[in-house]
Amino acid sequence: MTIEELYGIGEEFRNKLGTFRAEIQVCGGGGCLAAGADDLLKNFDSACRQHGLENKVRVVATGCMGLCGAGPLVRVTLNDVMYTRVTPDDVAGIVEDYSRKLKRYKERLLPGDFAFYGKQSPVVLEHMGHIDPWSIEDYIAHSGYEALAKSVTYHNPESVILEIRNSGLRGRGGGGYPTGLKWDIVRRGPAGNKYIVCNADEGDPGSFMDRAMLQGNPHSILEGMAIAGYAVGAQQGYIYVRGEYTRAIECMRHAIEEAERMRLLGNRIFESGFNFHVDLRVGAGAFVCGEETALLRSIEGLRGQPRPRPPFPSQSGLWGKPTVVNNVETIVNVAPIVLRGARWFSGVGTKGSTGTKVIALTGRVNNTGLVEVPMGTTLRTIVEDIGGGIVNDGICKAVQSGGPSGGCIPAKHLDVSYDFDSLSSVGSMMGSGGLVVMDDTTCMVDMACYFMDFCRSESCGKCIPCRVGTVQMHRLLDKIRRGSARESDIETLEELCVMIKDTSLCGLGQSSPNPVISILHYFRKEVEQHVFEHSCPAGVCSFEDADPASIAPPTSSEDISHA
Amino acid sequence: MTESRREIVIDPVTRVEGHARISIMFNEHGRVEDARLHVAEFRGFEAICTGRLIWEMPRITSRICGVCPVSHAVTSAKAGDEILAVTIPRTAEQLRRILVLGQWIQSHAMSFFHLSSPDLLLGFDQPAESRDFFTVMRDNEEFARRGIRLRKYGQEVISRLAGKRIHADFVIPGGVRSALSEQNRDILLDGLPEAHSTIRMALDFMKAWLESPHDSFDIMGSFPSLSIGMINEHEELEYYDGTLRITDAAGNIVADRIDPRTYRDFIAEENESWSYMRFPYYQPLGPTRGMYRVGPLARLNVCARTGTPRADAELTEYRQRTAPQGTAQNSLYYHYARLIEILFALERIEQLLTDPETLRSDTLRSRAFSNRPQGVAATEAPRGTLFHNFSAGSDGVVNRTDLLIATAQNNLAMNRGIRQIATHLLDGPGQELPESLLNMIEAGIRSYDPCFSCATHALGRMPLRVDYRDQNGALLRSFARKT
Amino acid sequence: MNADHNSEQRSRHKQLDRALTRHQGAPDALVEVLHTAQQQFGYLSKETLSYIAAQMQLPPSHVYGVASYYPFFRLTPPPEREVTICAGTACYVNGSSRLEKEIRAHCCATKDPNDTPAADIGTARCLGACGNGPIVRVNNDVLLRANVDDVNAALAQQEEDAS
Amino acid sequence: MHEIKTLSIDNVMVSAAEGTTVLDAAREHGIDIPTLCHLDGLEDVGACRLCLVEAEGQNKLLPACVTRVEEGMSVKTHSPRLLKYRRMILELLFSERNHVCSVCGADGHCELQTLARRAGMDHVRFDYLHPALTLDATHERFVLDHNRCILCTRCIRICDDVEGAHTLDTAGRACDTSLVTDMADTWSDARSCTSCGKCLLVCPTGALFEKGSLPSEHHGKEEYLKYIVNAQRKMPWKR
Repeated sequence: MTIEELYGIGEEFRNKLGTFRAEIQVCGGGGCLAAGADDLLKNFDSACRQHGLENKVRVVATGCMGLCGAGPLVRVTLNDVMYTRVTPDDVAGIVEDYSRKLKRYKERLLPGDFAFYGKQSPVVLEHMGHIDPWSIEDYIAHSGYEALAKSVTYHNPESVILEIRNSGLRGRGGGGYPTGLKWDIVRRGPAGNKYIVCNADEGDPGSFMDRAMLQGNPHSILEGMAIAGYAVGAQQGYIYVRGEYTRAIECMRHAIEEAERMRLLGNRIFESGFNFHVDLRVGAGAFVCGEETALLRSIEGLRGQPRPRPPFPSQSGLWGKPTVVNNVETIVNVAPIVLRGARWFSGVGTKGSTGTKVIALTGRVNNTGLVEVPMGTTLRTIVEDIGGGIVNDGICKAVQSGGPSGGCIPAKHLDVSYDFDSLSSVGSMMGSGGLVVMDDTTCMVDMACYFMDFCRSESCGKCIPCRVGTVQMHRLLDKIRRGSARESDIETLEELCVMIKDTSLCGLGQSSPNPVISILHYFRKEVEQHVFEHSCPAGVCSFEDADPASIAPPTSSEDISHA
Repeated sequence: MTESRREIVIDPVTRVEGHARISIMFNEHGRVEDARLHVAEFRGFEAICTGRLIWEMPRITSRICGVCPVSHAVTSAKAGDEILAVTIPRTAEQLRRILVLGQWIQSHAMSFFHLSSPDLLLGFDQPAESRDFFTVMRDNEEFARRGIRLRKYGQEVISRLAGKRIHADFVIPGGVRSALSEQNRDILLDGLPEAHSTIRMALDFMKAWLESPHDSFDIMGSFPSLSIGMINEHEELEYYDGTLRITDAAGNIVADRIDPRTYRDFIAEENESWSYMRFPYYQPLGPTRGMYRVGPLARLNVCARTGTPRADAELTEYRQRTAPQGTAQNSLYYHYARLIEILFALERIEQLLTDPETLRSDTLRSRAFSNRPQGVAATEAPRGTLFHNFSAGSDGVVNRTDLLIATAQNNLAMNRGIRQIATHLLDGPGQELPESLLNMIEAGIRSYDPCFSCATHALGRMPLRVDYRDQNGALLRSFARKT
Repeated sequence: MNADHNSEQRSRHKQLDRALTRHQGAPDALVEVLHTAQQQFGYLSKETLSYIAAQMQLPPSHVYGVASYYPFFRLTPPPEREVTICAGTACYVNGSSRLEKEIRAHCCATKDPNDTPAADIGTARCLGACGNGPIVRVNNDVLLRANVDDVNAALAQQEEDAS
Repeated sequence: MHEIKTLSIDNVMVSAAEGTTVLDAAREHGIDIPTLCHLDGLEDVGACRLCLVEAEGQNKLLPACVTRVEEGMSVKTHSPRLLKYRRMILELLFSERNHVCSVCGADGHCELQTLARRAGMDHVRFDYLHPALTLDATHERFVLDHNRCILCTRCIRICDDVEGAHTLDTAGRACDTSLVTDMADTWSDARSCTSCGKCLLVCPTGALFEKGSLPSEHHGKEEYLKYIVNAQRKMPWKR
């Protein structure tokens, strides 16, 4: 394969697409699949055949289109319109409409100026939802593998790293470590085997962007990994995928085979001396394996428990070799940067947080789904414009960002901008990009308890502060929720938060108290109401073990006058 | 309001491990109907033992009580010997025997001097505020000081053998863990003369007390019951390894030469919802006639003689004083019996310490693994016969535990004694609660030296609460006596 | 029937052996091999784990340690019918814990209390369809914005399909 | 040759060869840093977090057992914050399983107890979790009592690294982590066990001990580990 051949394949596929009058794209994202997208696809196929359109209309299952809460989604390219909540009954109407260009079928049609899409600027998700993830040609037809070809053909590794460094790209998995710096350390490491690991062990409850990318645009991951491999001098990459993501695994496996078949992976890529192989490693459901040292141990076939850092994986990673561990989104950003240049990328977003961020927007908003906005967009824009406001015209109480490692940001801070530094300034973090919106039906104590429940059961069990401390924190919060807590329990809780944060072995343990810290900070009154008044403003807590004595000072019911 | 059934509850607010409460129930005529000693003592030890190793039993069961840990430890170790199916080295047995006797001395001395002497010296009617060991110390300094030193000698015996006064890991199934040094033996021998003179003094005091008239003497738990105690093959007082004898109030032998291992064949138990404590009785005679006492009074009732010269002489005199015919049946005689047992213990300890076998250090422990599915053992604890019964698997893990403790065995008798006192003092409508009733009930229970005594009576003052309740159980009125 | 069963077992073993051969001599392949074994047998029995340990020449305690570490691996046979309620944050905010209580109270209970319940009820961390919570999985059917009636209907439907 | 690094520990200037851990450097100079999972001769895992120290200019606390000395480093090992954390960690350990010293056979010879006493831990402010754990006495000679196990993994490491049997490992995770022998069956079924008894020597509490005795009866033998490791690795007689 040469770069010319690559262009040829793209051209050929674009020509083939040109023979269709229209495309009916059915969203194949997780939410839409669960809502019956597979059946829709079959229905559209047969409806097109019925109307003799099989050569005029291309029916294709794409990756996630973003507006997951309104699925199944269907896009028709002729007039670039989109239908939401499509049922099998709508299929005939839509197909008939387009077979005769009637444009009468207005049911479930999404308005063209819908704010959900209007306020986004997709880079990572640019082609997702438009291309067929099972077709490598479709990816190539959308400039796929061009960045790899150019890197290998025209750039030396140093200049690729320089480009990434200049772009200001920071790790999208939560840490926010400068990607170029990490690559540079690995490149400078001792010669010999080096590895690229793509962390696709998406474990944050409420995040699903990795899954969407794995099964919506798998080649963008392979291309990014290969560029990284070229830049640091690695010949082997691993994608560590969550075991639960069955379809993503299938899709990724298929993509690797295709790329190998086309010699876009393997030996002598683009006729150069660069060899790069990618293997898939399937995780087995341990949240902590999102932590890089734990992830590496898991790839090595061990119990995925973290180890103390330093040494960092970039110094001593897989089998003790220098290893790049990057999150899926970080890797997908690589090819666009190489293609469009560092200057373009650093022009998007804020000074400290360049580029865009993919957000999984969920909770009590009207529009839920996958969103990509420039860094620096305010939370208010995300919640009110893109999210379309709170369900049932309710009032936003808080947003939770960063999953179990992040914090709850109260509504009064909605004007804070979504970037690494601003989020941590209000006591939260970006994490992998989960954003859960809460309204007044959400009890913050209950939420804190929920997160601690998660952390205690996902602790790897290696270090004591995390293994036992999270259990005790959960107990204390549960006591508050049940009405059997005392004032001193809040103090103990606070002490535990600080202690676990400071003493835990890995990042997950250290960040596990974050949701509780933020809730105690911003919603202390609500917590105290639980403790002192046994009342829950959200009406969630039942105070099953409420001990009236814990509210009022104990009074003697007995006459002891004969004393 | 009609005069109705009422219930008086005397509730000493105490540390949990020794929490006892007394309630006296009146019928609608205002007469005492029943009296109950509620023991809210948590009996979790059977559950704690289960799942643990037989070698750990002495350590765990000794935690049942801070006053008589040695008795529990030794009994558990003996039950462990049974499970290992070993005969322990003679030295180990002698050391265990000395240990048990040391326990008798310290526990009996504490019961007599620290806890009961205020009652005896100052009288049951003395106001509670001043009826304590501190008053005794002030007014009878020499008596009190020597009492304290006698108890200390008992503790010394234990700590010279085991290295620690309480809860030492000394006895273990198979034997003991360390030898007695010559030096420690000599220290113990040196302490004997003073101990003897103290017990002489106490006996003289006791006899003088008995000779002076006491109004309420005959209502302080004076009623017939069976006696159960251990004797050796010569029908002498036994404390470590012997057979059981049961006698009735007249002194007739009801049963004899009973292997303690068969205790479940002749002791039955009733559980009452109002107490954690069980109510054991001699099964062939049923719960009413089968009521029995254990401990010093019972032990001196069942044996033919003690087996040591000075104690035997005292026993003869004791029998003439307490019950020229039959056996002693007044609970107050427990105090007297206790003193004779101390004397016996001192004499036996001397015999054991002077036996060269006791000092051997080469064979102290028979080592074996679990060889028998069950081990039952009994010893005479200061308060009476103590039974430990363990079942264990071949891995040595205990899978069933049954402990029968002396205080529980005296339970029926203690309740009977309280009823006697209450009936005597409270019968008649509308009786208020005189302070002396509380004092006498306290003293009545105390004669048995029940396990919870250390927790409730350490300073001789019981923080009391008395509830009056109507027949529906609603609280009418409450008396409190502050500490 | 029995012969069928045996031949099926044999073919499963063959699949496992193939995976073992593929990773010959690579101790890091343990997690991969465990995945294959679970796919073939539905769960990882001690026999299976011992076999893997022996074939990969790994200490049994290590193999068991790894298998028991990851929640994805089942060490006991899977229940015949399973209702899984998503406990991801998004579903939680949309009331999954209340739904779980309701499902436990009103679904899968058989009329005769002595009968085994019609399905095992459990929770999962995140089923990855966060936009549509609360989500419930009834065996392989995923229900979006689920309620008790949906779950009962799905159970009944599956019962019907099976018979 | 190793370079010599100079650093300050608790305001005492000390020097140590490059590659030395802060823990070793401190102990060499008589400064005691508490540890539970560390044992001379075994690979460090940095899990117990008791040896955390403060280093000037660093936000994060560093585990002394795996942190190497650096030139000019300034380390504090006993700041009020560290003492508070250590106490809390010990409290958490006591709350986790059934460590009842009064009935434990290791009483008086238990590293956990000693550390707690030294830390001034007079009570535990957390709920005791009271897990229902078992005691495995099926092995002919040894007992594994899960109630007393603090998961320091010393036994696992010595079994793997020194004896080479790898009979022991951890299974499960989070608070349900536990020691296993072979395939989590009883110890008597663990065919890989050589009955060497090394695991007993390194157990800091009363979790592993010899049957027929109490854990306190075979304490203080862990120093043999150094000889065993030295003999095995360096074979000083084979020159």
